[in-house]
Amino acid sequence: MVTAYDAAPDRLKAGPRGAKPRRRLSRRNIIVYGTLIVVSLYYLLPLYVMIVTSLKGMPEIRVGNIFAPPLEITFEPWVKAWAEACTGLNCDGLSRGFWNSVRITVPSVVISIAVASVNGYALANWRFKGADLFFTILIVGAFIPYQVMIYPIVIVLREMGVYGTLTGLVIVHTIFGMPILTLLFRNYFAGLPEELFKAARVDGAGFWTIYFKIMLPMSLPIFVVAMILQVTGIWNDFLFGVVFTRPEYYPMTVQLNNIVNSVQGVKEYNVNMAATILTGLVPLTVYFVSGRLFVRGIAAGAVKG
Amino acid sequence: MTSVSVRDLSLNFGAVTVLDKLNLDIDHGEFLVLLGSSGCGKSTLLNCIAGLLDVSDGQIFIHDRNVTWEEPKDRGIGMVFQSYALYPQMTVERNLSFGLQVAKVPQAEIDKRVKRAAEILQIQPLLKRKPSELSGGQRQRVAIGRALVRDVDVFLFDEPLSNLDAKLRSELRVEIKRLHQSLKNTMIYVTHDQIEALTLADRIAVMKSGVIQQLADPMTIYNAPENLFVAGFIGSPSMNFFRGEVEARDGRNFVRVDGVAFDVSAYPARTKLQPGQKVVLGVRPEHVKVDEPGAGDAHQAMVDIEEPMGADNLLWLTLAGQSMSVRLAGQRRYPPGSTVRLSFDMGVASIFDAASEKRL
Amino acid sequence: MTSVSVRDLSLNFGAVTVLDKLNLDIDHGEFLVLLGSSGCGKSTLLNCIAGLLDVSDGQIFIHDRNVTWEEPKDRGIGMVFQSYALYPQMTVERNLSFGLQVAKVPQAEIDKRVKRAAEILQIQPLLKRKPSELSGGQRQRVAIGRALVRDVDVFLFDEPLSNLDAKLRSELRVEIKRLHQSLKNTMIYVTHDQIEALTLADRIAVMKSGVIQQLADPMTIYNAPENLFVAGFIGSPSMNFFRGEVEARDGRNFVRVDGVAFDVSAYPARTKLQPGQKVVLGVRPEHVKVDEPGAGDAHQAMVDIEEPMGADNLLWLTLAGQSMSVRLAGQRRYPPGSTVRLSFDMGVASIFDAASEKRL
Amino acid sequence: TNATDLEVTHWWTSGGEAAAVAELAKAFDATGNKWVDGAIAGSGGTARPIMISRITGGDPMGATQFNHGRQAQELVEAGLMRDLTDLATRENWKEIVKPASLLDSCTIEGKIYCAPVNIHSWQWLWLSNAAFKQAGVPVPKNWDEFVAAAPALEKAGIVPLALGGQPWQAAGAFDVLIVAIAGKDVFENVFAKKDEEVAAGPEIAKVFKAADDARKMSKGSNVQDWNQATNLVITGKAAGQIMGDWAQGEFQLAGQKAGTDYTCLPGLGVNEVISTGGDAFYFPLLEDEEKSKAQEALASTLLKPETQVAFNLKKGSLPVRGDVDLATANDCMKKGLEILAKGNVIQGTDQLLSPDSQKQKEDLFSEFFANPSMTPEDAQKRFAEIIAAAD
Amino acid sequence: MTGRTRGSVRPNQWLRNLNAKIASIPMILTALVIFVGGTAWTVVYSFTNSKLLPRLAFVGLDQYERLWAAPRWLISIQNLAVYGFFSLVFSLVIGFVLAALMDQKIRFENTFRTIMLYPFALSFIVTGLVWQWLLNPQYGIQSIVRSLGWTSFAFDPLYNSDIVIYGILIAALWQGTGLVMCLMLAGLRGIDEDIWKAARVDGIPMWKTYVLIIIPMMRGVFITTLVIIASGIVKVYDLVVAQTSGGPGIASEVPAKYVYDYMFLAQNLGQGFAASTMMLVTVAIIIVPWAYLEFGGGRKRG
Ligand SMILES: Nc1ncnc2c1ncn2[C@@H]1O[C@H](COP(=O)(O)OP(=O)(O)OP(=O)(O)O)[C@@H](O)[C@H]1O
Ligand SMILES: Nc1ncnc2c1ncn2[C@@H]1O[C@H](COP(=O)(O)OP(=O)(O)OP(=O)(O)O)[C@@H](O)[C@H]1O
Ligand SMILES: [Mg+2]
Ligand SMILES: [Mg+2]
Repeated sequence: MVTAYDAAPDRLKAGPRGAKPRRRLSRRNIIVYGTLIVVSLYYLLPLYVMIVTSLKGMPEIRVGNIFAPPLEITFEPWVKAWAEACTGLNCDGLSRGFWNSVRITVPSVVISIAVASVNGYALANWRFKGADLFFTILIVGAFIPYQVMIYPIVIVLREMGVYGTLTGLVIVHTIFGMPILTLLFRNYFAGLPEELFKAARVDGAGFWTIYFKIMLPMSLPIFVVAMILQVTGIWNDFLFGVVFTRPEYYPMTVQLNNIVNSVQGVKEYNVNMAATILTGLVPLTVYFVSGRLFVRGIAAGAVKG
Repeated sequence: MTSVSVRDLSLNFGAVTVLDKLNLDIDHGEFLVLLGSSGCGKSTLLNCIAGLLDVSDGQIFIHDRNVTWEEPKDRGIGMVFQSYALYPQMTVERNLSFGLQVAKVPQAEIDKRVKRAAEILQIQPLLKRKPSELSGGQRQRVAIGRALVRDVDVFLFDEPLSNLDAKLRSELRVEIKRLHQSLKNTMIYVTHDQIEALTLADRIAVMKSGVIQQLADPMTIYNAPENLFVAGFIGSPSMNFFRGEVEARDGRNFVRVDGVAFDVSAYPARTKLQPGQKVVLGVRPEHVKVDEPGAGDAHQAMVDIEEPMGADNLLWLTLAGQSMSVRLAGQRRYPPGSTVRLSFDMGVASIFDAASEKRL
Repeated sequence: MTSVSVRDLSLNFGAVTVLDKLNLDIDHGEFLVLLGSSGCGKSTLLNCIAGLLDVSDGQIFIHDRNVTWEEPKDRGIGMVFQSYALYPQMTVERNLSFGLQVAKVPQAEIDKRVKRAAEILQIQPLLKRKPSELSGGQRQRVAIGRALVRDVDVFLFDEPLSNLDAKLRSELRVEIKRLHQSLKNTMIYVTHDQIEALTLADRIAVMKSGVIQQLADPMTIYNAPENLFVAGFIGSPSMNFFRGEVEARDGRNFVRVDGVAFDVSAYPARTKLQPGQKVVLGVRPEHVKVDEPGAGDAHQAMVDIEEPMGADNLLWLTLAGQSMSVRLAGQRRYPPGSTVRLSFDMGVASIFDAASEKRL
Repeated sequence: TNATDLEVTHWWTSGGEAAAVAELAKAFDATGNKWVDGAIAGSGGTARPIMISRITGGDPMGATQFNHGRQAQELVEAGLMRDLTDLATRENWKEIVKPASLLDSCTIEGKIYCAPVNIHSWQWLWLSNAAFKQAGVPVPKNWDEFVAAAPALEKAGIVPLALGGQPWQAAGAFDVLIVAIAGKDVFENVFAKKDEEVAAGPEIAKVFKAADDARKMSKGSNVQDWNQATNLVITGKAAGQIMGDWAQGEFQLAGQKAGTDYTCLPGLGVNEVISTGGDAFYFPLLEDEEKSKAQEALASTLLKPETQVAFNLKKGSLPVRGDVDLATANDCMKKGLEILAKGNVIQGTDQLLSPDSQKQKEDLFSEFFANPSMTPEDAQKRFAEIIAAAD
Repeated sequence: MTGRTRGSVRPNQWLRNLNAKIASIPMILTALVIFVGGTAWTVVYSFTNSKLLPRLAFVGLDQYERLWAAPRWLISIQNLAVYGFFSLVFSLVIGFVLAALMDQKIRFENTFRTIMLYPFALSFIVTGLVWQWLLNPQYGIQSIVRSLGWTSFAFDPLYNSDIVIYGILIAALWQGTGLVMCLMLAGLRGIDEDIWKAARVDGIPMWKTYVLIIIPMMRGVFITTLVIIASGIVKVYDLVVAQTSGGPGIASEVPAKYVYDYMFLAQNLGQGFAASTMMLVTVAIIIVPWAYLEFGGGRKRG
């Protein structure tokens, strides 16, 4: 095969070799990375203050420069926050509530997501009369301040006979997670090809089989998204954790609150900071681990409105 | 004996009526193609037969059993979708066996059927792969396999080949045809590709806005379209239409179009053409003869565009003030601007009443 | 005079080299089609020419100007995408005029160009609509319009018709052809549909894995494919291939395939065929004669499947242990099972070396 | 007998408080029962909905802390609380609880529903000796001297009066000012009798004048929490703070000594009167016999002299019975005890006003102290309205 | 039962999709019992003078009269309007801009994303405290800048009644924009690559492409984000408590805090319910018609 190149006039062959301009990208890069780094500083500044403070002793904190690095690094506050800080008579720090938090978070996250995903699935694929109405109510419900609902829910739980139990708390988390999660799942499932659903129906799969065997395996990203939202919300929840349960179930945030919120007495800021960071570690870990899936999941779920 | 029969089927989405009192009978072992442009209700009809949409009114019988309100899985149908609709997280094997497992078919039986389907469709080497690791053609084969293992008598295809490129399309078309010849079951096949319709169908139902325009075998549809819509819809490039008036002269009938008179005496009209009647004369591009010696009624025309297509050559010309196309076998070239003499074979032409658009 | 010329173009995505030292010259007013299977680098090449991808090495000239590092908008090109890429929330009119407004073209000029483009593409009635209110064909027309108003000399099309159905595809194909004839500008058109390639192109570049396999006019590509890949890629159904050995007998050359000997004496070989040479004989389905009286070298075969396609009839048969296809003009029917006599027209056949896969 | 678990909820969670609670628990456990601690930090706002939910939700705790006064009144009226009258009569609480108003606050329609445990007083002015030294003025002996010293302090770059941003601090400071400036009678007329004439009258106008001074002096405090404000005094950045006796703990923790490093002026050095607010325990009605018995045991334990001493020493508050000896109390605490002994006491506003009125008052004073454009006259008018509507 | 009769009778509408209906029971119950029932309950009791416990002692519109006479409530409403407006605008703008930057095929995307998202994981109680410090003129940013030599620099939003709500906004954005950014980024990733190419060939500048083409295409994402942000705004409480307790004075009060304070601190449930009823009515007036258009009203899937 003869290339046309050989036949081209010399002028072209010698033609100005376009220099590969590097500048084209670099100015843009300066803007992009510059902005991102400045913004990152804004995000990181409080974290810096928290970490620095958590490594100082109280006398140093009283001196007052919150930005100054610790003169003398001490891990005392961390130890104290985790294992020694007192809640009334119980002086075993956050560790006391840790397992309770796990005991609350795991079933609450699982059940709230399970319920919301099934709702979203039913709304997206098995639409029935009136479903839209309930969904609209649900979305409006997302705007109701939680506190207002405390008494009615106390009454409902009491009548159901689950007040003060873990079950009750799980129900509450499920209820309050429902609006946003259902929205997420509904949009996600609606974005999946409808033909898959039809194919499964022809194959004889029913409501639950389709959900478990077809939809669920395809929706892991959105489940991760929901999990991140719920883990963060439930893990950091304080109010429901104490209002709707009894002391043997009190989550870690009760300790956190106790450490941070003592009104009369000394505020140990270093312990506060350590406790906050410690408490945040679990959701943070979830973010780190599932960061990539997070973006992908929302992309699939939320893009269709 | 009818395999599938649809009686007075109506379907509306809210206020929109998509199907209105539609009737259709499909014989045992017949290959019926539903053909029509986008949005005419083909998929809707197929989904009704499959039980994926609740009908608003009417009945559906499969093997003389009224299945109007039965679940899809109980209707004895298999279905293949345009987008393959394979379960992405399952291997090909699982995709094939899923329905059977749901139906609690014994494992041995499942294996047997999967094996058979895989053999028929030649996808044995793919059984352990996931759909994402397959090419488009292979995916569609698996999708067909999924219908196959169900061991049902009625297959429903919803534009199974639309997502494939031309080459694959023609290959799979042959395979589906072969499959039908060997299985001899009933197939209802939705497409808007007329090549598929013509090559595959025993009978074609041409639909428009939810109404079946003509239901007949491919050659009848092709050669004797019942109305203007069917005539224009079938054939690529489209049939050339000339609107004109019937004129009787010297005992012969002509259709006069913009000053040009076409001799239509040879046309086998069902009812006698009335002079003065407004009609539409339709001639397929491949039924136009070019520069044929001895053709009596020849018309001069100039080539606008030439489209050589390898096996044949497509000419676009202007005649009687209208653009028309001509398809010539072979590779004889007519550069744009050259003049040709055209003659029409009235034996295979069509004439429609201009008002009712019905064949005359 | 070249309009677009590509010199030693290389492009890698990370470690993957998609294009490697590719050269291509396109003349003024030429319609060049880039044809190749999926993933061979067609879009990549087009994007490089458009300036949408930064080349790794090499130069691109448009009208003898080195534009390798210029912004797309400054290259004097217009581009049309497979997915239309219309701005969904803008009216058709805004879609057309948006780029010009941004470039601060005077309003009067904008109006003029939009009007002209709308006229050419016959989308005047659609100007006030949003893309979502258009059919696929109309959308693609608008997308072409968007390139048109830019008043550039080079148009780039990336599979503009792939998302359309067959009927629309053939209509728009004609329009693009017409557009080219009237505008006479350079067009580079990517497709993997060979019908489009054959009908539209002045020259076709057949690509495989980033390498141009053959660059020639459509008839040359169709009739004298340079290698096995090009031969198999062009034509639908595909060219029939028979792998065999050259045999000289009685002063005639034969290709012996599985016991059947094809007389290839009439083949216009470039280099003399050597007895014993392993070759591949290629015959297009439309170059096979069926039951033709007086054909010397005839072979018996049985019809497996028949695909009547309206204007012609496609037969699938088995010959020399191989499945092959035959395309017959007209409507003569051969039901499956019937036996036919085949003869090949060696004047338009192809023979390739089995090892190098090059045309002999 | 079997030890009965009794869950006790309270909001005493800081170091000193928890140590004090431990004393209660120890004493209770000694009775053969078991104290199950249910501490919730964050004062009433956080703890109260929890406690009320538990009680109304049908899963009550064994005992719960409230500020005695009117917070639990409705729970009592709803029949959810246990009547302690029998026990109180048996153990003669009427005699031993001093001042008597403490028990009055527990009494609803003649029945006693709570056991008071301590007295906290609000009426203290805490002064930084170092700050005055730096400004070159002597440490004031009373409020007027303090106000007079303000310009000098400001000149030295010292905030005269530290005041945290939380609303209850402003409202509390004002209550302290009423007693100090207008006297005990006016205080009682306004808060106990809800006399709006007095509230709108000239005496209170004087108090608002003083509050206006305080407002000016507190400009630049820029802290939220009360202990941050106390910290300003400790570090000498601010000269003084009006705060309850619990502030003492902060000075102690910072290693400061009363008299040398800091000075405390009860009743702002003007009217040496202190209020007798404090904490009390309420006992929800339980069905379980065993637990009911344990409740009685707890109530009785709370008022035992040993418990009172041990608890209040740790807590830094005053005992509810006059017959115990606090030899180890520090300087300021002793001042408080003396005043108590003299009977110069008033009831706290918690006891006198409904929480609703208290909250409105907080809103008013936090706005007043933060917003210099609000005139004392306007504020007084709104104050009078609140008093008029109070119940 | 033969097939003929089984299949030919139109089944009871209530029994069709039975499983879907059963599966939706939790949603239906939540919607009806909790959201509708709870709301109705709240509204009913807002006409009573319930104090510590809900009691059906009706007092007509007294609670509402008092509510609308309370300066604190009026300020709360104002603050919510200001905070809501800016929070919405800035969250969307910042979230979108960050997402757009992140979408430039940058390196370390995962790191940047995590940095922006981590505040979302931390509890309000302490992050409020940290921001309180940072914005404190004595030891926060102001003092740092002053110590660097710019002695007239003033930055004390939390202690200035006029701008305190913006100080709260700073922390709110710090907490919430990461999530918005993630949602937006996801939306951007869903945009057809060809649109970008078409815009480049048309010579449309980057920012114009975003504003005029991309954003209108991301309607769905914006709606999801809007619901999430807006529901957070209406409910904003913890952050204010942690940072300013509503101060200075009552300058940074918000409605949810009013509700909470009056319900639990003031023990005046009736007042709290009246306030929350007003909030709900406002929300409902805005949301219901929109939500029904968006999610109901016969639109096809999605
Ligand atoms: N769920 C629905 N709600 C409202 N209208 C619908 C719905 N599904 C389909 N339609 C309408 O019904 C008509 C028929 O749709 P259908 O899908 O059957 O067309 P089709 O012939 O299969 O077209 P295509 O070739 O594009 O698949 C269309 O006009 C479509 O807009
Ligand atoms: N951004 C990218 N990163 C890495 N590889 C890429 C990228 N874009 C394309 N490729 C690879 O480059 C090769 C050529 O891609 P290109 O899109 O040019 O193919 P094409 O010929 O246009 O195919 P099609 O007909 O499917 O459009 C493919 O193998 C593809 O996987
Ligand atoms: Mg369809
Ligand atoms: Mg491509």
